[in-house]
Amino acid sequence: MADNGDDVDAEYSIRDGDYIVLKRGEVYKAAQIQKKRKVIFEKQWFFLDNAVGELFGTTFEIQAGGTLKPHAPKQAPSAADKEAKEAGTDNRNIVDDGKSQKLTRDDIEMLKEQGLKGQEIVQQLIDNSTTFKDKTEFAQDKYIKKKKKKYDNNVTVLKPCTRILAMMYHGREPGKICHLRHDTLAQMLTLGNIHAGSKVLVFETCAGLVLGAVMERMGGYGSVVQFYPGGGPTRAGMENFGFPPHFHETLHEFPLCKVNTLLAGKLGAEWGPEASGDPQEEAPDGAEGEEEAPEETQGMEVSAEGEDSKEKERKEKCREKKAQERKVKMEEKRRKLVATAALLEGRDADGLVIASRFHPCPVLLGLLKFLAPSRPFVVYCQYREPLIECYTKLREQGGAINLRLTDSWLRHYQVLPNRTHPVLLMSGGGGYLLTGITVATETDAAAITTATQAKEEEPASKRIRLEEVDGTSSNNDA
Amino acid sequence: MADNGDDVDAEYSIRDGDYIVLKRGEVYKAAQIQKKRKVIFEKQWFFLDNAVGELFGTTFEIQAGGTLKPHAPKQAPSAADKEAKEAGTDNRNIVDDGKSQKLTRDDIEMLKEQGLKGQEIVQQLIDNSTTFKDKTEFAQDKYIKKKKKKYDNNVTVLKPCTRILAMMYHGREPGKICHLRHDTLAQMLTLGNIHAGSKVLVFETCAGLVLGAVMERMGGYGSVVQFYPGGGPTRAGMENFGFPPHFHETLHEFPLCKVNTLLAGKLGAEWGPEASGDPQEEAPDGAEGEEEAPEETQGMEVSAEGEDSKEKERKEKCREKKAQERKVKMEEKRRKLVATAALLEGRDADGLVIASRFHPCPVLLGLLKFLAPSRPFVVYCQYREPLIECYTKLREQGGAINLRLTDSWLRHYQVLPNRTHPVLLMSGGGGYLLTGITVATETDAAAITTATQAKEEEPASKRIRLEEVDGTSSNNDA
Amino acid sequence: MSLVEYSACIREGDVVIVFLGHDSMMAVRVQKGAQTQTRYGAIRHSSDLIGRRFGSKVTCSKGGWVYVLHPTPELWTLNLPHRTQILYTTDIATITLMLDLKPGAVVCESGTGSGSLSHAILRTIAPTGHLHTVEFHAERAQKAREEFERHHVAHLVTVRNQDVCRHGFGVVGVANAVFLDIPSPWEAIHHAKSAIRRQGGRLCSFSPCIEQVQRTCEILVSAGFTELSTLEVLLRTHDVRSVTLPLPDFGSEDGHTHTGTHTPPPPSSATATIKTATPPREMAAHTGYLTFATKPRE
Amino acid sequence: MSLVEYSACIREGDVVIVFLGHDSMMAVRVQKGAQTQTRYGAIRHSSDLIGRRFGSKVTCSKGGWVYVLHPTPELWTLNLPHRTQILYTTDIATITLMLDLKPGAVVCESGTGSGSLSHAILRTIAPTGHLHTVEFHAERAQKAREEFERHHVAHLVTVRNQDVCRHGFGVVGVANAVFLDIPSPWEAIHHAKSAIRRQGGRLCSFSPCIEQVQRTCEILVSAGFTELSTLEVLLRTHDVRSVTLPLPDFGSEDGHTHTGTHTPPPPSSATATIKTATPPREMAAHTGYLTFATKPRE
Repeated sequence: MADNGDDVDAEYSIRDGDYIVLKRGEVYKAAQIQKKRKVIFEKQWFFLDNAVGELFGTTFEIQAGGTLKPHAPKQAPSAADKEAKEAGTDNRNIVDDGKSQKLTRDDIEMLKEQGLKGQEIVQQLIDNSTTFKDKTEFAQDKYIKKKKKKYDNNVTVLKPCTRILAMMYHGREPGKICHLRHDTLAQMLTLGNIHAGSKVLVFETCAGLVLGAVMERMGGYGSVVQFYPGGGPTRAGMENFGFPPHFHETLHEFPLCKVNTLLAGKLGAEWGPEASGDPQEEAPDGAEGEEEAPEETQGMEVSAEGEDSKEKERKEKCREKKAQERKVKMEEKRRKLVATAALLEGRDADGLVIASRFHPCPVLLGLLKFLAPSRPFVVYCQYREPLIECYTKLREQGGAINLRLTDSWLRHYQVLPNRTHPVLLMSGGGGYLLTGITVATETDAAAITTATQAKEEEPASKRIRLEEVDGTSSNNDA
Repeated sequence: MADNGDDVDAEYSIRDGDYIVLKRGEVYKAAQIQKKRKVIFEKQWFFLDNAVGELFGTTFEIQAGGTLKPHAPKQAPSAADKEAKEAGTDNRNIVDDGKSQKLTRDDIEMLKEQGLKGQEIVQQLIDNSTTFKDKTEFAQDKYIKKKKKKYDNNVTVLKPCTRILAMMYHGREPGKICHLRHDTLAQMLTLGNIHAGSKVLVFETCAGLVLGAVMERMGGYGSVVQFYPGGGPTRAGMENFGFPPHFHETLHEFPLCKVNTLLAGKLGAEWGPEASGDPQEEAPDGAEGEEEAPEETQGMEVSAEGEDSKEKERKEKCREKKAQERKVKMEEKRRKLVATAALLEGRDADGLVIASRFHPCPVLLGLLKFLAPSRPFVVYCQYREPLIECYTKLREQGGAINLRLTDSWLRHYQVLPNRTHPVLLMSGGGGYLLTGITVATETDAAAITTATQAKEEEPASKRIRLEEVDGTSSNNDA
Repeated sequence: MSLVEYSACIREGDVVIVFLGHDSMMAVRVQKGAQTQTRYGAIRHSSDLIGRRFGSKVTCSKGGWVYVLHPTPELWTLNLPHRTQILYTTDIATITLMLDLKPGAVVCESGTGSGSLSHAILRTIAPTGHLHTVEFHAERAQKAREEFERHHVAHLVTVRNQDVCRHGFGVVGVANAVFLDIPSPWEAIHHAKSAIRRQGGRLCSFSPCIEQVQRTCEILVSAGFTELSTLEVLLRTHDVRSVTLPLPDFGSEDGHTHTGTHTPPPPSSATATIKTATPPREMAAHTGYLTFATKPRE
Repeated sequence: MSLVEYSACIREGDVVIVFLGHDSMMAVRVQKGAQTQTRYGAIRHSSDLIGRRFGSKVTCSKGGWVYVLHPTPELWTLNLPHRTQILYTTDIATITLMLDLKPGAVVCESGTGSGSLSHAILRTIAPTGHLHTVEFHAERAQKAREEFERHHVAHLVTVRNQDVCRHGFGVVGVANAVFLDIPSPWEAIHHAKSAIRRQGGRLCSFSPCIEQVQRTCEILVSAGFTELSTLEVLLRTHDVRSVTLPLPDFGSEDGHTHTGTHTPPPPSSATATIKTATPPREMAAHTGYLTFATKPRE
């Protein structure tokens, strides 16, 4: 639990193959440590080889040839963030004559040759600007940011986490995560009561970021079922977290297009261990789709060509092997599907998190059926109208209480002596959330029995008990 | 323009019949000075008689019998707003035993008899509270507000203005003004470019507040046409401004239900000076409606009873007189309608302000036709969806550019040494605005000619020219 | 039942949330033979609660019904006994994410206060993390301990009754994250720093006033903390409803309104109904400023 | 044309706003024989502008078209040459209302800056009010004077080139309202007070930093100002658009998706289109704090 020795440095060390996040100022980029592999970040390229063995949180200088040289700790990012600034409060005395910078391009090249670092060059530029002091603070910040970007050659290597990845995606590619802002994600994880040991359902088209955030909060305990549309689940964002292997064992997937079958109770009959189910028949299905399609197309093109018998034989063998592989793959897929179905059939999941580009209303109404009563659900949507519809439908059909439609407002502050004020720009909106809690409906009596039975068959991971604490009053358990 | 003598005190003096606003803390109430008339404010009653002759801005103490006694200037409101507070930052040491107030009810009565004023009593209560100092600031404020409300007997008499009346309505009766917040009203007046000398169209169901705000900004120069639904325009909010009589001469009204007739160019034919137009036919019309209805009903009831001939004669005469009065009234109404129609026919109004409980889309599309090109319009709606529809329709039909759908966010600050932070509560929303600028449509060529002709016939108030400045290049006028 | 783990059914000793209706709830400790009065009548624990599934509808003695809910840190925050001003879920959610909390994390908190944040932290760091929470006020520290026991999370938390500004958190070099909600956070920064692991960690300070933030930031910088970030998050709840708007009657072109008897139905009473969501008339505009910082590795 | 009065048609010497498209405008001074280049080609002033009605569509030499608009203080704010940071319409609207400005009001302003607020004040106080505006920077004061001339409002305004903190507004006891946008407003409060009429009036100070607000409020209170109120207004523009959301395909009950060839049309491509409005990705989060106060009658 609490550890303080050198032995834990291993946990903080950067190893080959690790998923990392590169940081410079407010800019982040997810990457993986791969030796001799070029990485491009902020228009600069370099190799991460030298990061291996260093600790997470280290700031490196990018040197000639793209090698990284670690800074000593302390020296690094904080100093770089503090310029000795003296702001003019307006541009009263600025006459723009194009002569405000006393350093020439040659001067700057010379400074570089003298070995001055990015931050030092920026400070030189500031010191040699005749107008800098008279610029308004806003203009000064703009100036520094611009110059820093041009001359900064530091990069910090961070351990990925929800906070960093959420800020990274929102800053770089908000479209990929449905413009989900990190504070809104924070609300989702908390209002969804996501925690270790529970069984959480996730449907997202946020590149896997939401899935990863949920898994981080589960800490490898419990189970996550990811519903997915089309060919297969998107998980790139989750991969960026670099979870240890046992986390992945808690992750299950289930195709949206099988939800109705499952709800009708017919999935077992068709896909259970008894039914052998022809995988061929299943191949063109949406559940397979994208992943398999290119392979098959290729195969068909080849067989259409004229070939000699040897070639044909080889092809035939190849085809057989492929068919065999496909069969194994299908069998594996079937096994996993059935296992996931077993997790869902009890309709006793502990949480539901939806954040997608799909209309949330049918998604929510469909997946809500898998939740136990008295469990929270959260639905994110970039737009307000679809959640108004969700709200209205849920009120009509019942089974959920404490419905809340919310949005949030996030503002950062600059806190500096005599220059404290809100940061001048903010995000215009963080999207909308609908949250609520499931309750038993009148017709639940039968369902309760089913659910209780199903509970016995659940994977052990769901039932991590803190027996020593929880067992005190077990004699009263009905 | 600039005046500084005693002679202008008249302008600042409270006179009998004046419209005023009563203020205590953040609570406002509009009233009129009427001698010997009881006024109830914050659960206290009093007479405003003694306010006459005093200056606006005077704070009065309510004395026994409801008479007002003016405070000396300076002494009044600022001191009352500053308590010597010393806030605990949490409730760490508070034990709630119901004994925290050392003053008994009798003690307080005694203080009152000793002639202590409200603020002094509150200070006594604070000084004698054993827990006050340990309360959090938030709890302290709540305590003071509660006690102040109970023991305060001061009231300030203010001259009405948009700022004060807008805050009053929003604080007391937001439903009456469609929840229009004062900062949103501020945006409307500015984005609508409301100013002296222009011709502004107003359609509002905000008790007349928006109309009054527009008229204040016009300063009695130019003209305002108020469109109204149903029986007649609502103007109570405007009356509260207490404008001088000549302001009212710039105010015109036009019934919504005649808009189509006017647009079809048929109003003149039917209502112009040539057509005599039977007023009787018009009486049951919506334009008359509510105002007249009760009178008529009464008349019919009376005539149904059996009466002797003398009585009958008297009734007959009365009826004739009433019919005559009605005829005069109708003629006056007709005259005004025709005059207002003349203001509108040129379709060259300078601004349009809409703030109503009606669906803004048909209202806007209908009334926009009366605007000249290159003129701003502003539409307020408490809800977002109707303005989205307005926006979409306007984009489809053209004739307006620079469309903006906005909402605003307003937060107040407590600024006190070492206790500066945003005020803890804020309004959740100030409604939505759609703003834009009219432009000439392709088919405007004909309209331009008409409009230019119409301009000559406009009332003079519209054309206050600053000739000395504006006339310099009149030789270039096409 | 535990505040860090779901159960299916209600047992004696559980704390359950009785949901009475919109924004109306209460926390109830389940005891055999006990009764709880609500505006809908009494709830008899033995027959109405014990053994029932969480989320069930329970009919009270007067015939009205309520839902009995499994407690979560969020429901607890809405129903806990206030011993101090408390942190609410919007800030708690932001704190949890920005402090990188997750199962296994070791967290230091001061003050414990009413335990609103503590429960949310425990939920997130269970089953392998630990919370060291420091409370200046003895009675409050004791009450917090009792609550943690009742909520079956006592094994995850150590409550210390001491002044964090003078005596720190009682641990050194173990914390992944520190949270401060005290009047003078700047006086506790060096203790916070030493409580955090030498490999680095995160810090959050919550302060209502900007002057507190200014002093705290100054000390944070001089203590070597980096990535300072002060922010505010406000949550706005929208009321979903149908609104009927009248449509204007511009009359017919011949000068008559449509209200005449010969043109039914009268369009002057025509309306349009829209579904919309409206913000509350009043909402929380400020709770406190959240200042986050990173202690870099030593 | 004047910035305080509408005209129907464009004349030589007028300043017109050429509207090129969404968020793209420019201010143009109309001169016989002159040409203005736009991305749609040239606009020839003599034939394309002079004599045309404001609001007309003008076809440029390359065949593209623009609208020519009558200048308003609000359009001027969006198109003026920046000599300083300027005040924008959201703050200006609030200032105008909260200072009780109306025709006939006498207003003192410092600094003049780029004249963004000055024009809005002039629009509101015309035709009988007066603006006394003080600008420290000589060149800026001169440029402001020239602009007021060009905009035909010079008779309503007196520009003074002096340091308001040292020498005040140059008038005493005449102002209904004073506006301060200077680095140390607290140094000008006593001048502001003496500029306001003895019957009382309103004051507004605009400051970006909270420390400026704190010092200003302190001095305002000690100078006898009342009804202090510090606030912020943020305007958010929403982008109205149609959004198409895919509908999920849960498949049929028999385990097949609806994408099979025998059930057209495939619902997996089913969508719902909604009309919505989305906030901007980034917006102004802060311009400055507005502090209002009342000078009570003497």
